[in-house]
Amino acid sequence: MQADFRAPRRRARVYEELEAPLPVIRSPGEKCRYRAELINQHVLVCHPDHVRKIHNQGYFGKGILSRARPDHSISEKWEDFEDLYLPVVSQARYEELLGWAKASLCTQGMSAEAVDQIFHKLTQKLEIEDVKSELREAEGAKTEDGVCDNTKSLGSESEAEPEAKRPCRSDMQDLNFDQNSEPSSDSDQDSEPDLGFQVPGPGFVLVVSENQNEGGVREVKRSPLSLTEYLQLSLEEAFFLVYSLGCLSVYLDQEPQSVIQLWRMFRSLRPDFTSSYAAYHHFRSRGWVPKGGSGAKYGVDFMLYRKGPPFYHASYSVVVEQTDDEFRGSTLRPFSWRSFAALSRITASVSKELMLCYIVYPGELKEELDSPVCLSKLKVQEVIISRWVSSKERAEQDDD
Amino acid sequence: MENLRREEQQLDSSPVVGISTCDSAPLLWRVQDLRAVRSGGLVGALLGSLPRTPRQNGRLGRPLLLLPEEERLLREGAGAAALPRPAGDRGAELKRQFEEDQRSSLEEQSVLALQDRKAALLRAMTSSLTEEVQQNRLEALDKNFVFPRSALAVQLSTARAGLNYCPEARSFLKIDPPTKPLPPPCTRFQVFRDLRGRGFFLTSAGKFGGDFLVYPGDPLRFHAHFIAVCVEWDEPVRVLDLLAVARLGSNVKKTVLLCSPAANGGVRYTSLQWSGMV
Amino acid sequence: MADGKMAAREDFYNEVLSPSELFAARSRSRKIPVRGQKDFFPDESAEQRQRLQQSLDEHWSLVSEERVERLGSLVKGVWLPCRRLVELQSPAGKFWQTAGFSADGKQYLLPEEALYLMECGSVQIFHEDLPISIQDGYEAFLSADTVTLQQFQVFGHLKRLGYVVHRFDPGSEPTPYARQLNLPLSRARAGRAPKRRRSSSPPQTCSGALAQQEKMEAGQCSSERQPTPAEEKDPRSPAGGGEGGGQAWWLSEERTGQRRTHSSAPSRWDFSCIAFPDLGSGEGLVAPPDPALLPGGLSVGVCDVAPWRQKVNLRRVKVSEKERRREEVQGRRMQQWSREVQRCRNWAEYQELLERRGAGHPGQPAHLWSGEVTPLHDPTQPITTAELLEKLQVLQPSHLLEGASRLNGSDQWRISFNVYQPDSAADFKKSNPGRPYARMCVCSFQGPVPDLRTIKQLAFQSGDVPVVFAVVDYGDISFYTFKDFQLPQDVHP
Amino acid sequence: MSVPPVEKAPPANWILQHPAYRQMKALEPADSAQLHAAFLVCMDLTEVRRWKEVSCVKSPELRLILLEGKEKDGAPVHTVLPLPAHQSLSHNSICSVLDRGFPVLLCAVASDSTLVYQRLTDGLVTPDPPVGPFQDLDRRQHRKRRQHSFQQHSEKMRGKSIRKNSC
Repeated sequence: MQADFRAPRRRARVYEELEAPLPVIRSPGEKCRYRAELINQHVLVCHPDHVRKIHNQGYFGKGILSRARPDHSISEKWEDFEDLYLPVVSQARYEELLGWAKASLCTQGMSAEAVDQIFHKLTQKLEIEDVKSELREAEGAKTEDGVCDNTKSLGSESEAEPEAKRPCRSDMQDLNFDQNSEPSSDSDQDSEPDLGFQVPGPGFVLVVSENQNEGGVREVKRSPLSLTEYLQLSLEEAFFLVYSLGCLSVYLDQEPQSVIQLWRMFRSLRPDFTSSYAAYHHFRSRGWVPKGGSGAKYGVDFMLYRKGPPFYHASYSVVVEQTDDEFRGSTLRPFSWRSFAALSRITASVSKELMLCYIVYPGELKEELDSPVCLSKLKVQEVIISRWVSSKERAEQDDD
Repeated sequence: MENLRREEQQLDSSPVVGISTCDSAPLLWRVQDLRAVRSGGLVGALLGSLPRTPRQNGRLGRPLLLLPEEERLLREGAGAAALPRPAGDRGAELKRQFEEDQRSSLEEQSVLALQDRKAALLRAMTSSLTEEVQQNRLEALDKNFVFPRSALAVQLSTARAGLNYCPEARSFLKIDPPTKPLPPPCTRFQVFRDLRGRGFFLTSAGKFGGDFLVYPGDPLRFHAHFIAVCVEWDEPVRVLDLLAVARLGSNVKKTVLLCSPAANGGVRYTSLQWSGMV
Repeated sequence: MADGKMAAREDFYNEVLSPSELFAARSRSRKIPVRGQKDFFPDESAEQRQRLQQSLDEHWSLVSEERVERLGSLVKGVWLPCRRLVELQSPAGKFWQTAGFSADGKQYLLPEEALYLMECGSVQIFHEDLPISIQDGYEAFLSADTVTLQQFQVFGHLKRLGYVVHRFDPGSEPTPYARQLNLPLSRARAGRAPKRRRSSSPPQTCSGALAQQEKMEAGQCSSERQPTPAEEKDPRSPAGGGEGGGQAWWLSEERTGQRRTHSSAPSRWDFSCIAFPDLGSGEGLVAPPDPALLPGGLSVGVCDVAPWRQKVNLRRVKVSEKERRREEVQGRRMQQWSREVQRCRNWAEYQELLERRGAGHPGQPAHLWSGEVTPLHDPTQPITTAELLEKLQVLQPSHLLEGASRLNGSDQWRISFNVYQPDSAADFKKSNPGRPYARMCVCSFQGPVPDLRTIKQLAFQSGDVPVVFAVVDYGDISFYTFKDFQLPQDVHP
Repeated sequence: MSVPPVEKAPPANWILQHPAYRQMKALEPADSAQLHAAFLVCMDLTEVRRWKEVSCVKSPELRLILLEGKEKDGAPVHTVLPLPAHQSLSHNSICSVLDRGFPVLLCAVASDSTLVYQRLTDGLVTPDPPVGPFQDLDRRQHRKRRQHSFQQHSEKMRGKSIRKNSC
């Protein structure tokens, strides 16, 4: 008996256009290679350009400081100040950031002297005109050649942001420079910052001292620490970008990992990775967007979206199961009717459908599981579980 | 809570509850037994069609199915015993008794029916009629009145004990509750006993993804406050499962209660609620 | 005997109504009092207590009410314990349209039907010339041999809602084998889109039924291993698609192209040009092989195999099962390693390929492209989304009936009832009930949930009628269906 | 669009240099995934939710990193238990965190860094009553709507709808 397909529900308000369904090139000459790092068993995309592309083209990952799209800013409050639109931070917060920046530099082995030097520059009083010209230059560098340099990139992310915010989004820039060089916004596109020191960037904040109640004293300062937002990919998402699209390189301790290395590593990190990835891959290959993080909110493995979370409400809550070719257990999640009842109720209460996605393993598959090539040996069985309502009466019985 | 404890004490002094098993399920049939367990704070579940309006599921009638925990609690308090099954042959005498009962019932109902008709006739007749006319009509009714057998109202007894033709049910009263040793209590029972001991009413919470729905008073009048989930003290629980049941709890505005029997014989409870942090 | 118990004796028969009570019961109300709103906190107030008392009074008056019927409206039945049936002694009532059966000129009710009708006040059942109580009915009629209490709970629940409920008889259903043969037929009759069948084998003429079944299975398997061309594949749209609006968005996405081509691609080797050494003929010398087939820098001259031939061990090499399997796996892995490698005709071409793959290939990082497993898609190649998705579809989709015929039934999971819609009850014919609306598999909430095997078995057994799992949690019954599904493909340009 | 310089070593990851991260690392937790989870939760509390006095401690029993903090100045201290969503924990473990004496937030961290907080409290915490008398009215209306859709979906029922409010 086939379950009917229910049309996904469009969101009432959609604020964006679909940039591309997946991060692959559509015409010759485009480039599409991204980098991620494996840190503490998790995959992080750090480069702002990569973050933006990977997220906007297929809705992979989640900003570690945001609810979904990586759009964290140093402050939620922004203000117009002398024709500049700047994030507002309190004096205390500013000092906290200074402290962190200092600690960060010290732990990187920088001498106290050098740190002091940097901090002297960092905290010096700024003339508003200098700030403006610096920002103009940064903006100019972008618009002139239409190239997003590594160091200036996130500005272009602001397409989805209010126009006025654009200039000062640079506070999130991941600006890095040699400890000996000046903090500069010089638009030399080719000089790639080499050293990995995380030091103050040229973003600006509006520091408001709190002791005066009438608005307080406002002063433009360099933002002492830029917590560039990273994009965290689930293991399934990362492996899909690596293996299926060939567009992501995952580095572990500066070493790029091969497909097979990652497969083995992810399998060792999560025993259910093979099944979970198989399901993920299957949904992606059907053009849907599976999100593991949203699944956690409902106690399931994935939520499935048509097109992407900004456009449609999730259609399915997915629980991944595995069976042998006799279709028997070795269940990933010991299910009882009790857990079914809970999942079914939760799913129904948010107008989604509960899907069991069985990954069927053929017999005699041992060594082959050591490579993603085994995916072609696996079968996928999707099953929709729904409550059968025997009458309208039943709708009323559910009251505690 | 205070009066609940009192009710419980009453249960101790009330007569033994007769449990009949059907397909190994513990069922209660006699109204008296149903009332006794309810006053002891045990709710059970009604399974049968309601005599008054049988074709609906909104409200059901006897029998009352006990949860295994409820049955055990009754047996532990020596408040219940299994009812014996009826013996094979019921003899010709009982049959005669039944026929005699029916005959006398027909007689009696016939008299009642005639009275009814007379009363109706009197109401219908206006005072304009002379007494004589009225008298004639009543006499005619008396003479011609027939109460057909098909009009006889008969009882379809719910409980066997309600029948007069059931000697073994009577013998139940003679037996003393057995004092068989019970197997060691399981987690669910320990939790049930503890929560009941705190005055709560409990029903099965399967449809809410838990073990028990926990009510602060009789479920007839109160909403449930908790969904109790029984887990062993050291049993690993998947975080995803916790999230699912906690989410469900917040959907239905109830606190999810993790319940585990502790080493000291008590039960440890942890409340799980939506944090409001989204 | 304890005194308390003696006192209780007086109440013992209070459930037997006196003739006057029986007479009065004829005119009693049929209404159910409406329940008021519940409270959240008990506050020990007199008001709350009074409301509780009122609710309880209503509750007990409903629960303690006894069934009283006019003898004339009761159908009389007799319980036949040995046959586990009730034989009717007076003409059946309206219920006969949907319940009961006739045999040898007599009318019978199944125990669950009789019990339900007793509860409805429609029949009075006698045993040994005495009427039996509802309790007697539960205890005598319900057992593992007839229907269980839980099955009866489900039966009663559905009957009370007006559904027609009949026992499911696996014997009256087409056997799995028969159904398999009739599959396209029955589907067509139901007017639904045919489910996909992968068997593309020509019509079988084999007479042996079993053999034919085996062949069909085999045909199915082989066609799975070797995917049929696209036009023979299913259209990938869920069955029943097209009903309702807003669903057309995926239908236009007809799959094009083949998933794998290696099996049908002609071999790159031209064996007419490759000389194989002839070791069998008398000569002890073997001509040098074509240098193009050898790795570079290796020169092989004329080879004298005569001494070697003397040492040849003609005994079969003993290979353990484990070793053999490992070799097989390795071989397969090598095969899958790359189609491109297979296309290389000689060493030089292979090295060229390696070079192309390695650093020599611009934009292709070695860590992804020189290992034994390479990405499915080359990101330097432009591709449309549809093509890309096609390329990514490496997992094989399955459906519930696939491989279901070979599964043996289990005792634990059985379909209990056929269920027909309430609105069909008016012109329902027991002799020709038609296609059930659903079939019920009754299970206990405390028991296990069905695994895929069970879902497949029951789906196969039930054919095109949905199987509903009726899960009984003491007094609560929940119904769940597990339906086959294939997520439609959704391509965004 | 320029080619993102994949081959060149990118700047060091600020997570690894963050003072809070280093503090946690110094506690030598048994499981680096839990360390990562703890750091993400810590950043969420400090950077996004702006909690006060957030600090990290190690639970000796569980060998896990716990966080402490206040929602705002003057608010009660909470213990936060960060845990990767795919892991399990026992009631025993939960109680050992509760036994620190503060109310506990369990924060499940999904592998893409999605956070789901749940409040854990020792003992029985009665839920808040539904607000106002209108609540029930709304619910009933809502139910009617649901009923309607059920009717569309499935079957025409016989028998009257009888209000049943509970078990």
